[in-house]
Amino acid sequence: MINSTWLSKGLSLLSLIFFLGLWQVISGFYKPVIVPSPMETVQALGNLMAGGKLWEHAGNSIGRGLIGFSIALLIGTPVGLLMGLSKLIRQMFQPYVVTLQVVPVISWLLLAMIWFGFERVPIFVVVISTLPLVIINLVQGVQNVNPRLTEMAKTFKVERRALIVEVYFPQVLPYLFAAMSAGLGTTWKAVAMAEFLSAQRGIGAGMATARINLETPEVFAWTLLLVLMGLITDRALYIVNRRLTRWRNAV
Amino acid sequence: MINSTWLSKGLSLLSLIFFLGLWQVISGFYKPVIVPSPMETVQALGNLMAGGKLWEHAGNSIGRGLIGFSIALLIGTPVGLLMGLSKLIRQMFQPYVVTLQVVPVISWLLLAMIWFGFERVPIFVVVISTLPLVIINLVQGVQNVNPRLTEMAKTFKVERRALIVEVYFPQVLPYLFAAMSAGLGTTWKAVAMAEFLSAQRGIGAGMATARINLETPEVFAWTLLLVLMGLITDRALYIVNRRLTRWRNAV
Amino acid sequence: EPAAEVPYPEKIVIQAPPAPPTAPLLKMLENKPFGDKVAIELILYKSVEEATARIVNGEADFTVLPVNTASKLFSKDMDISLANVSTWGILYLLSSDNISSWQDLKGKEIHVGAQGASPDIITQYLLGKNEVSSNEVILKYAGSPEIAQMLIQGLASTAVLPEPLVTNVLSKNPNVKQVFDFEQEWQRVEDSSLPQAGMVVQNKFVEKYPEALDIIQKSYQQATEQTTADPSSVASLVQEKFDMPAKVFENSMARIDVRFVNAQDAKADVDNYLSKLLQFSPEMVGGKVPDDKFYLAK
Amino acid sequence: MIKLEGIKKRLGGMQVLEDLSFTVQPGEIVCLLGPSGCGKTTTLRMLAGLDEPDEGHIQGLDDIKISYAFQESRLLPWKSVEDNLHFVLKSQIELPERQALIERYLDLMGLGAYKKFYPEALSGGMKQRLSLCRAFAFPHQLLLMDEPFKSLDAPLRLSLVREVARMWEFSGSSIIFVTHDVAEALLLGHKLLVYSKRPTLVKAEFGIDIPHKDRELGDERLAHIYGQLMTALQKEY
Amino acid sequence: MIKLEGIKKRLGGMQVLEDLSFTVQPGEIVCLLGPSGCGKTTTLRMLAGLDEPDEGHIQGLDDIKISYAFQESRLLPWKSVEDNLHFVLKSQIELPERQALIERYLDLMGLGAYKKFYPEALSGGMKQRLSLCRAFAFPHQLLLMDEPFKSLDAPLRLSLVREVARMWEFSGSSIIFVTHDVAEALLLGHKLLVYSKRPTLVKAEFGIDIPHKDRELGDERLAHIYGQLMTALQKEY
Ligand SMILES: Nc1ncnc2c1ncn2[C@@H]1O[C@H](COP(=O)(O)OP(=O)(O)OP(=O)(O)O)[C@@H](O)[C@H]1O
Ligand SMILES: Nc1ncnc2c1ncn2[C@@H]1O[C@H](COP(=O)(O)OP(=O)(O)OP(=O)(O)O)[C@@H](O)[C@H]1O
Ligand SMILES: [Mg+2]
Ligand SMILES: [Mg+2]
Repeated sequence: MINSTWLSKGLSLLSLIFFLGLWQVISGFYKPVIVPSPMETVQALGNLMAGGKLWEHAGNSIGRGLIGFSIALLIGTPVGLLMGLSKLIRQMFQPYVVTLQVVPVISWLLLAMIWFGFERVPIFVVVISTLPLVIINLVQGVQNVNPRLTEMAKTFKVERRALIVEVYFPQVLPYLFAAMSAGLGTTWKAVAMAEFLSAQRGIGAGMATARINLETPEVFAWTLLLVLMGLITDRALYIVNRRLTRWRNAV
Repeated sequence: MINSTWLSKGLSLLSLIFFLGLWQVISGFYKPVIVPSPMETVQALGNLMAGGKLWEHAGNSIGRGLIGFSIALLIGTPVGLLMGLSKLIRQMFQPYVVTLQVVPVISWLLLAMIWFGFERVPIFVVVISTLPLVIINLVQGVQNVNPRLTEMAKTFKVERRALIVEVYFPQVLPYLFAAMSAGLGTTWKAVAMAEFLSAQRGIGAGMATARINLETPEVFAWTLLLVLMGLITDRALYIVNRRLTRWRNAV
Repeated sequence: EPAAEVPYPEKIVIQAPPAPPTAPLLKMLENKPFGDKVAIELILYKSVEEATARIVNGEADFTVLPVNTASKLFSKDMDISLANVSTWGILYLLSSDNISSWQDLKGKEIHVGAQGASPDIITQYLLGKNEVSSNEVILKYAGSPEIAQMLIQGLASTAVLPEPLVTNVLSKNPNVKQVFDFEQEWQRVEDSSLPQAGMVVQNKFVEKYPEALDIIQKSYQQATEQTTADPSSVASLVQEKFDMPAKVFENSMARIDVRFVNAQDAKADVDNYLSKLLQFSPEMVGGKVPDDKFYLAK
Repeated sequence: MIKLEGIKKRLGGMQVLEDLSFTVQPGEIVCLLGPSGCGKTTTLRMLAGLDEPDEGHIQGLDDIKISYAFQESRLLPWKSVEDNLHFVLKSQIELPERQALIERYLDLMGLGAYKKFYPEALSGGMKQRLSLCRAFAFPHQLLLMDEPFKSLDAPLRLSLVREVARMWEFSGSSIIFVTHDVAEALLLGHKLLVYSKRPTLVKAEFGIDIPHKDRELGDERLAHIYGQLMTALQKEY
Repeated sequence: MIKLEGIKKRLGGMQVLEDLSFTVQPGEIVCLLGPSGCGKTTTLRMLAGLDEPDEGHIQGLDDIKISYAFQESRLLPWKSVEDNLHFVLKSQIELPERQALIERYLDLMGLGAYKKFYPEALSGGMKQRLSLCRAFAFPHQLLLMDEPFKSLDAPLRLSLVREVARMWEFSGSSIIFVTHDVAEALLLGHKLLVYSKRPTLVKAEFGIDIPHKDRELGDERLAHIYGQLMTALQKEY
């Protein structure tokens, strides 16, 4: 056990080093305006931090992302459960889910700005981008619930709430985790995208300015920040997941 | 059974009518440059069709989308399976998956154009956008495989290939379907997005021109086309899914 | 209406893209044309949608827009008028190849930002006027920043770019030279100037606050003159607000043609420009060249 | 009185139940015996309302509280042993009492030390016992048991048979008891029904009116029924 | 000869196997009996290589082909009855022969008519029989059976006991047979091991060297062992 932890730590480190090395090599072929080196990127990140811009922008983005994704979870969980439980509801809502999935941000953008105001557009875009992920995964999850356990619960006259929370939910959980894992990544990307197109502040807005000014190291620095945010939320999710599925270790 | 099919058909129709009605009402409040009415949108679509632009652009987009998503499936399936099977591999690759998820298209764009050429950028963007979905869902799927069945197969010295194809795969299938359902939607959006940013032809390129010219009915027409494509692929996927999980009806 | 009695609004909102031609607005803000009576807010917008949304919601009184976009919004029933034209020359053809005439472009790949937008159409128009047919060159489209990056790296040799990217490219890749100034080329074939961007005003604002409008027009003109006369006086402001290096800004100001002309005086040039665009692609201007109401009365 | 009349049921394209009729008196223990796959579980499912007969009807189930020990254990793998019981009991019994009840039943089944275990860490027989705990503890007037003592060792089986008799004495519930073990049926049943092969009917019925405490497998009266029962079962092959 | 020596195993924080030792001669049928939860399945799992002893070792398993009838049926729900058998047999036996073998075993188990059914459409006993088919059909020198005849009716059980004896005669495989049914053990076993309660040891061992065809439950020699066996089992409570 200890050995394999060390081994995996070592391999993770090795894979990081490999990645940085590759990046360094590639950056050697291009001018910094196209591919800045890791050093230059970190420097740009340092400058952003020193200038105080980093936390202001990042704070905006993080807030919007978390709010948006929470809204998607709050709406998506009941909708997904209902769509999984009832074929009728599924058939009614499925076209809307597909529409949400398929329509590019550009098509919503103007309406979203008019309806929600500029600062809330990134939140809206996050909701729109992650909601279908949550719903689709939950629908699959519910459809794969073990019917024998449902029968058991019904035989013992278990209340509907308990049936959903204690029988359905644990079985749907892995699907929900897949959705959350995919959704959190999408969240950061969507926030940046939306800010890029509409907002005054936020990581995406910072990227837009840097791009116009051909400040590629700064674009990369913002990107690096996004990756770090992604890694942190991914890790957090992993820990929560492990907690909630501890019973599996019994097998 | 017949009754419920009719009921669901009726409800689907009702929900479509409701949607169109809502759209019509909303469009009444705004000028066509902001929200064109359904009629205006269909007219714009008709014009595109008459001008011959539609099929040329749509053909490009469909081709790119399908190629890109196939590549994502071909890479994502083995990688996802391996990451699910081995904690070591998972820990090594997970940061890369998160990176793929989180990095906005803008950050890749230039490199993709340089490396793959303008016309292949949309394919690349589709791969990048859908690959993490496939991998994440498969990892969750593999981790939730019933270990008792795996033990059974190992006891009977079943070959590794058969173990994966006949024991793992059917259990992972619902996760794969969730991934494909989410992935296909994302595909059409990503194609349009990437074409919007880089390509000469394709639905996204058409949208870009229409957008710059504030031809909102045309933007909506392209969007409608995307939604139709999404609905078609979603339906196709549903049919395949039902075929492959026919054994569930036994329960 | 009692509101009509008040000569000035409490606050005036101007939106503009973050580009060198917007610099005079910074100067104008600094000059405080209304003293402390009226606050002026400058918003830098990032996308057409954003600008349109503010116009629709009445959240911006003045908007700096490409002239054809303004025409488009006007013909789509937006309640706006063109107040002035401020940007005349901002597009350039750059190349690292040895090119001295339009004919030399034959057989070359030309990279252009934003397919279907005015740079694309003007390029095609000028090519045609100089007897280079569309199948003799290869037009490639991408985002302007990406094209600039490729020029710098030498991955593209010929491109049409706006300022400040032109300055940026020229300073980073000495092999690239400016070949054509599109404004001059336009004048050569059209005998008319090339109006690129101007400021539109909400008609409600025109009716309610004629005096304020007048002050804005005058002080904008003044600020434009001050800025072109001495770009270095706003360079630090630009660096702060646009994140644009002061040097890049000053160099691009030396090249571009930023000049305040009120709508009535610019009418002939605008009319000519829009009718040329109309020939090429009617969608670009909204299907028709706008009538007199488009131009703010003096 | 619960009454099944002319029940028919097709499943998987085959006629499973063909005209099944019998009654269960209040407080009666009815044992169902018959070849594997003949439709015993199907009968219980219909009584529990999990399935509908194609033809015929079942009377007397309104307002009757039913508990069910399924043929498979059907435990929630994500809930510990005691939480599996809390899960079904919490809408029935309030807390301090419920906890006491659960501990009593777990001790009775020899699972007291495993309260915090997850089901997957239990042996096959322990899962079966937990599933029995659940069925016993859930308040009921009709108890359906589908091979409740399979996977249990002979002495435990015997002691559980006695336990069921004792509990029945207290509660006076009706019990329908599916088993393949003739001894169990003889020791517990008031009425023994032998199902035929598919398509299934009740092909033999035996009544036993000896009080439970007086039943011994060596007893002559039981031995007599045993012989008849075996013959009835045997004929199916 | 397979030899278990000084096997210890902790599971779930409890000492399950405490110094377990016994041998299995080639071609011997060993029956394991003991209270529920004492570690019978754990023993089979270790023999099948699905678990490792904490201490002690198992010898004589190299190059021995093992087949296993699990305590639960462990069928693949997405494969039909016959495909569940093809799945494990296809790397062992080529096709025309394999199909014939499968049909023979299915008929033997009375499942011939259900070839195309999915496992979820089978009754509990039918699943159990399918799982037995798989274990029998898979080529082996050692056959592990964990309560193979549970959920089967008494006449079927008896006929399967005879069938196992017949197959054993042909194949000469070793069999380890976990059961709670003393009669089955008496009819089949050459060596009967009684496990104690946890922490588990072999607390009693009986040898029976009567040929299978001569064994009758009424037989005096078997009755004698029956008594001893019951006492040994009973003592655990
Ligand atoms: N995965 C596990 N985690 C923890 N404890 C376990 C696990 N598997 C088995 N045990 C424990 O090991 C003990 C023996 O289990 P085993 O399945 O071998 O019993 P058994 O003799 O086969 O009983 P039965 O006759 O009921 O099947 C039990 O107390 C059980 O709780
Ligand atoms: N979901 C289903 N689909 C198709 N056939 C089914 C289904 N459920 C049960 N059957 C069939 O119904 C018949 C009776 O099944 P049932 O489970 O009632 O048998 P049983 O008497 O309980 O047998 P056992 O003693 O083996 O448990 C079987 O032939 C089985 O194949
Ligand atoms: Mg049954
Ligand atoms: Mg066991």
